[in-house]
Amino acid sequence: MRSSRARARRRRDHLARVVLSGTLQQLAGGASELEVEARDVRQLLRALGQRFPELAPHLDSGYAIAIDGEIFQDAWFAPIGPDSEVHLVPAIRGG
Amino acid sequence: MAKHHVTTTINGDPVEFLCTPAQTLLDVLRDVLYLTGSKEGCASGDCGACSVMLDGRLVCSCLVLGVEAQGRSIETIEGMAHGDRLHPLQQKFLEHAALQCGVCTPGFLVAAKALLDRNPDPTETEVRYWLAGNLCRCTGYDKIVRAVLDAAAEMRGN
Amino acid sequence: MDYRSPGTVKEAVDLLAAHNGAAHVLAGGTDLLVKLRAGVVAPELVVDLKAIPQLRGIAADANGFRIGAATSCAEIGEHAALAAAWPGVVEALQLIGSTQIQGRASLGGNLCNASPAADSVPALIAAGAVCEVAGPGGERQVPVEKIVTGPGKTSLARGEFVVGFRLPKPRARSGDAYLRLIPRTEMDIAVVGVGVAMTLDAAGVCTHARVGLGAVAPTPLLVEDAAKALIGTRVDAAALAALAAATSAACKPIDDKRGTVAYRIKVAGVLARRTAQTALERARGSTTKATGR
Amino acid sequence: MNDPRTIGLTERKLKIVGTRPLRPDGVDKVTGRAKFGADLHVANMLIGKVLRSPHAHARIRSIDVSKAQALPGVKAVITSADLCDLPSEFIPAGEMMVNYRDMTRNVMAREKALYEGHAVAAVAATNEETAAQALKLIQVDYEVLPHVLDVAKAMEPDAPLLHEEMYTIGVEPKPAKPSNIAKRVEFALGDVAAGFAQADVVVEHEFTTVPVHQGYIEPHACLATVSEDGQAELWCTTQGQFIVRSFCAKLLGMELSKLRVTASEIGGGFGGKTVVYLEPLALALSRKSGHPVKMVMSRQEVFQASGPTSGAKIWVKIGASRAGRITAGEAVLKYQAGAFQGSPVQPGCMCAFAPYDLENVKVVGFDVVVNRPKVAAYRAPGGPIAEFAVESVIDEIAKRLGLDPIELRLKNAAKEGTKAAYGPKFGPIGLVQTLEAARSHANYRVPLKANQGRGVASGFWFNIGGDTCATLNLTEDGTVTLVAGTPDIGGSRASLAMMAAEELGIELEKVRPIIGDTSALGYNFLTGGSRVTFSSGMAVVEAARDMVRQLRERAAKIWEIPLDDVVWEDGCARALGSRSSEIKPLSLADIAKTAGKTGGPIVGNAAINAQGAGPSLATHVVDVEVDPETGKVTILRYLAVQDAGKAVHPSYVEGQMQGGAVQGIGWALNEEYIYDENGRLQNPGFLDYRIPVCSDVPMIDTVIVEVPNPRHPYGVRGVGETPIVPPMAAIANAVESAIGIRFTELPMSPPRVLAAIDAKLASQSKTAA
Repeated sequence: MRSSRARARRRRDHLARVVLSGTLQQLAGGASELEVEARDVRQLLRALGQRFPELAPHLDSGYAIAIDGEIFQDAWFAPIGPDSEVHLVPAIRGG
Repeated sequence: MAKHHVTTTINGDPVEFLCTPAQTLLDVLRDVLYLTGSKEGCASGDCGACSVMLDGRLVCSCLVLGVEAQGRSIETIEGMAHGDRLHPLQQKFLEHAALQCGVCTPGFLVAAKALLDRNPDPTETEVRYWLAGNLCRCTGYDKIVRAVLDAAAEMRGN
Repeated sequence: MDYRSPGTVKEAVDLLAAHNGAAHVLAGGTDLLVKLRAGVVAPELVVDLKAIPQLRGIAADANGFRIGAATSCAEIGEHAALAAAWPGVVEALQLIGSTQIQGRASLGGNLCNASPAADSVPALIAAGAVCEVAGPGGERQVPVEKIVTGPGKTSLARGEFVVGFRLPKPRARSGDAYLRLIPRTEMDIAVVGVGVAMTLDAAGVCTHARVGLGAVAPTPLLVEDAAKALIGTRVDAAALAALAAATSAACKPIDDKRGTVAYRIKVAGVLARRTAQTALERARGSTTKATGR
Repeated sequence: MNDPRTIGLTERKLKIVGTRPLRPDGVDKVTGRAKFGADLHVANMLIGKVLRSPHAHARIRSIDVSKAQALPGVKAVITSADLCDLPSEFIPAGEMMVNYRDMTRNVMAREKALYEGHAVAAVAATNEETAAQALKLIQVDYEVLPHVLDVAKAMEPDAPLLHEEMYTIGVEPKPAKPSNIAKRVEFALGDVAAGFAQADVVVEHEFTTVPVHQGYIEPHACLATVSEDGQAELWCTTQGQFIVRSFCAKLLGMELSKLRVTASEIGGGFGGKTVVYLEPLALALSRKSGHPVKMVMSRQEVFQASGPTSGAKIWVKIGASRAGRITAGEAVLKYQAGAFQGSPVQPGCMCAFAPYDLENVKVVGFDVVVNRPKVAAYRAPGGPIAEFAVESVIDEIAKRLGLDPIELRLKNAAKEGTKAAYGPKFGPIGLVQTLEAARSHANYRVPLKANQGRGVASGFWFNIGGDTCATLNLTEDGTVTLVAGTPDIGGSRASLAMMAAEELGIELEKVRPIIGDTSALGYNFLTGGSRVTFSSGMAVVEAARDMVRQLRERAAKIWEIPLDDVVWEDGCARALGSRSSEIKPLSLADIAKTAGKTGGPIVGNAAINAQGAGPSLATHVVDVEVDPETGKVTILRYLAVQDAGKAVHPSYVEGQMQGGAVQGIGWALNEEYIYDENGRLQNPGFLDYRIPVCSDVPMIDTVIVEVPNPRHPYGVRGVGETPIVPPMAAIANAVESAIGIRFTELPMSPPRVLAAIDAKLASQSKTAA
């Protein structure tokens, strides 16, 4: 497990742990887990878009954001906690 | 196509209308007389949403020509309630939540009334085979059959 | 398209003749109106036969029954004597479509629409029913099995139409039945339909039999070989197996949206056996309703 | 922005929510007064009809409408030139990713007709007969092209190409050649290879499903009126009047506020009415003719040219330990999208293993275009197909291990905290509870006779929230009108009114719920994704709490005491503190009477993007009997168990479970699109497209499990879509247990079942001989 010192550092810089898999992982050059400085969803998306340009077009509305298991859809200002785990989940359509 | 002049009886009232020979009774009810309670689901007699009574027989009004109504008696869903009192079947369909979207409901009610008028104490199987010509996609039929059986019991009761 | 509702057979015959093939008769309309809406037929004139007395009602007399060609199946089904004498015929016509279709559909329409899968026809064939046909040349009698000549085609001449059906008085110790195979339990067109009628002698040996078969050839069939498999036997398991084999052999089916060739051939034999068993029970005197619908 | 967490679950005794009142809109539906899409007539109205392509794939060289235009009574003729051509870009419309270039082409063919029934032109005339004649006078010069219907064939490199400019997305490096594969998606967790290595038993199968239709009994219908100043009214049967406004305004180049869309009563949708077909054409015809234009699809048009769900090829492989722990799950899903990209393969991939707690999962999906109508959503879009395959293989694993099918599922069931196969951790979910309830139900112990079998399957759907507005208007006499923006297909006006009445502490009869048109409320996403009771419910509760706050403020002003000393209980404002004994409570009616004097009308409002939709899990148990001589499968008993979080109106929750189960029965046994060799539909009607009839099915037994969703004020989970997910596998498992044959192809129609029975007998006799 991460040492408490590292976790403390992360809290000061407000880094969220982002998990990528499948197609997104490919578009992010194979990275499955990364840390992103973001206090809300919009900051997260902007940071991801800058770091992986080919990811950007998909992020706009193709994905919902799961923060510690709770899914937010099109919610730019949903808060991201200092050591939240964030997943990008493809948006679901209704039937 | 020249129109025919038809005189008939609908829900007990004398009615006159003009229609072309190609117009079905369903077309006349809906688009000439604006009685839109009977619905068109298929226009081929396969869904039962247009069910009406014609001279006491349960029929699909999409498979009857408007001109064939001449001198006959027609009963539609609009005639099922009396004044402000719903027919027991209409009441039981509401109580049992035997409808969701409701587009097939008029056809089911007319058909169920035709059944109970001739067989006041049907079994579940008899209800299901009598109503096999009325398609429903929302309810899975369970609550419809329960509502018909419950209405039958109530109508036998009093 | 125009519409007329003549009061007599003669009036109807003259109307049809006047339009020289561009007029179409209407009885229940449950087939005709679907074709009209789909544009499959576009007649100049529709001649409604329901106002003509000979085409309505059911009469029972010493030598059998007479059913008006435009009488609705619902009405026929309520005729107790007919249902007692020919349970198989009544079963068959009550399987046509739904309750709503029953309120209109007629034997004349079901036969002359000439669908190979028409439900009433195999049972009428098994019962030995005969049609009364009217037309410009007067009236004539035609056995039911001689009417349909192919999908949508009949042997009726231009301007002819069926006025009624005669069913003989069933012999003693007789029974008939009809079964069909459909994917659902109601509403479908038969994938296979079998009508069987038989007569037993006092010892329980089958002396007469007729087997009608639907939906497995371009026309409904009278299957002589299947009847031969029963006549002279006690309709035991061996006879029923021979009946099944003969019935399957008579099939000349197609693959279509309802069934495959192999399926129809196999199931025709299965249904023939089951139908014959019910007809047998009825001939022996127990009044059982055909199993399944 | 209001933080959705503030309106989470609050525990308290309920008076109305959870009971079974009569629905407030029911009488009109049982008397025939309720107005559905085709039930409206207006003066000066024209009838519109569509000319549809007879070819499955053809280039349109030219269209000559001159003769049609000249026919007396014809007032307007349109082709694709009358609709905007739009660039290919993915634009969010609520939670939907829409490609307007595809949509404008699906509504009216431009370069090519891509499926039989594809709209090519449309006319508006004074009556139906003239409109039909006019269609025959339109001459279209087609260059017929080879077509492809099967998903596997469409993926081959030499297959006929539908879109010359379609390059597969989600493949690195970017492909050089165009193909019919629109998109590849992948979901992975852990290491499946390692998982399979640890497995004691591994089962894999290929599955095939065919396109099926939602089967709503009401065909698409609308009535459009565009006036000379560009203001337009559109009355139509739809699951989302706001998305219809967005789509139509885009296709016709109109400003959104100019177009008012009113949702009629809707005769069933199941996802199939979340798109536009006739609406843009009616608007274009009305704009061109200056008359109102009514258009109604025939049943044949509904089958040929609306949006059935995908046919698919699915490969699934699952490994498990002897103890019954699944060590790895892998699947490849190939879904047909129809003529334009956009099959539900992505949610299908996410759903496939969702009910289970797996460390190693890999699911790859392909979205493939074919010459069939563009696929639309059908109740849990993509889910039933994927979970039919997975739940069938899980049943095989249980048999191989000699485990009861419910036991095996219990050993692997996802619970709160489980990492979902599609990524995030689950909140509280009810799969275990549904499995336990199914196992203890009487149906699970009924003895079975010869040729009878019992099958079990579980099912999952995500459910969604989304943009939702609701308004509560307090009338002068103290009764309330509730305006919601989500069309009510199956009784949601009842459940919304129940939540409002519960919040306000008044009788249900005092609340009149209606569905507003697009000018009455802010933007509402559609009715779909099982979101209405959840999202509109949340908005109604927030609007009610907004109203209660205003009511307390008025009472505080009237009593001249601080706001904090006023509480709202049992439909009255009550004073706390020292003077509470002498102050008489004020009812809703009391405050309403003097509202004008105390500050003006009182209106409760909510406009939210509802977050926190909780998945709904289900387990179904079905008993079947197979006639070995005819192959007919009869459903003897059917049990559906599902987690509703909180059943606001239990009768309508049961109705969703029963309706979904019977749709699943149809999908499993008899429903299929049947095409001939030149791509023409053979059964575009209810006679040969066989949906279950009343006599085909038994009563559908239901058990509602309630594991509250903490993120909804009443704990609600959407229940509309999950019920259709388990049936196909449950029935296939039951048939396998009855006759020992594993069917991997749907539907299990009598010819197919008998052929398999005969093949098995033949192979047995061969081995025995």
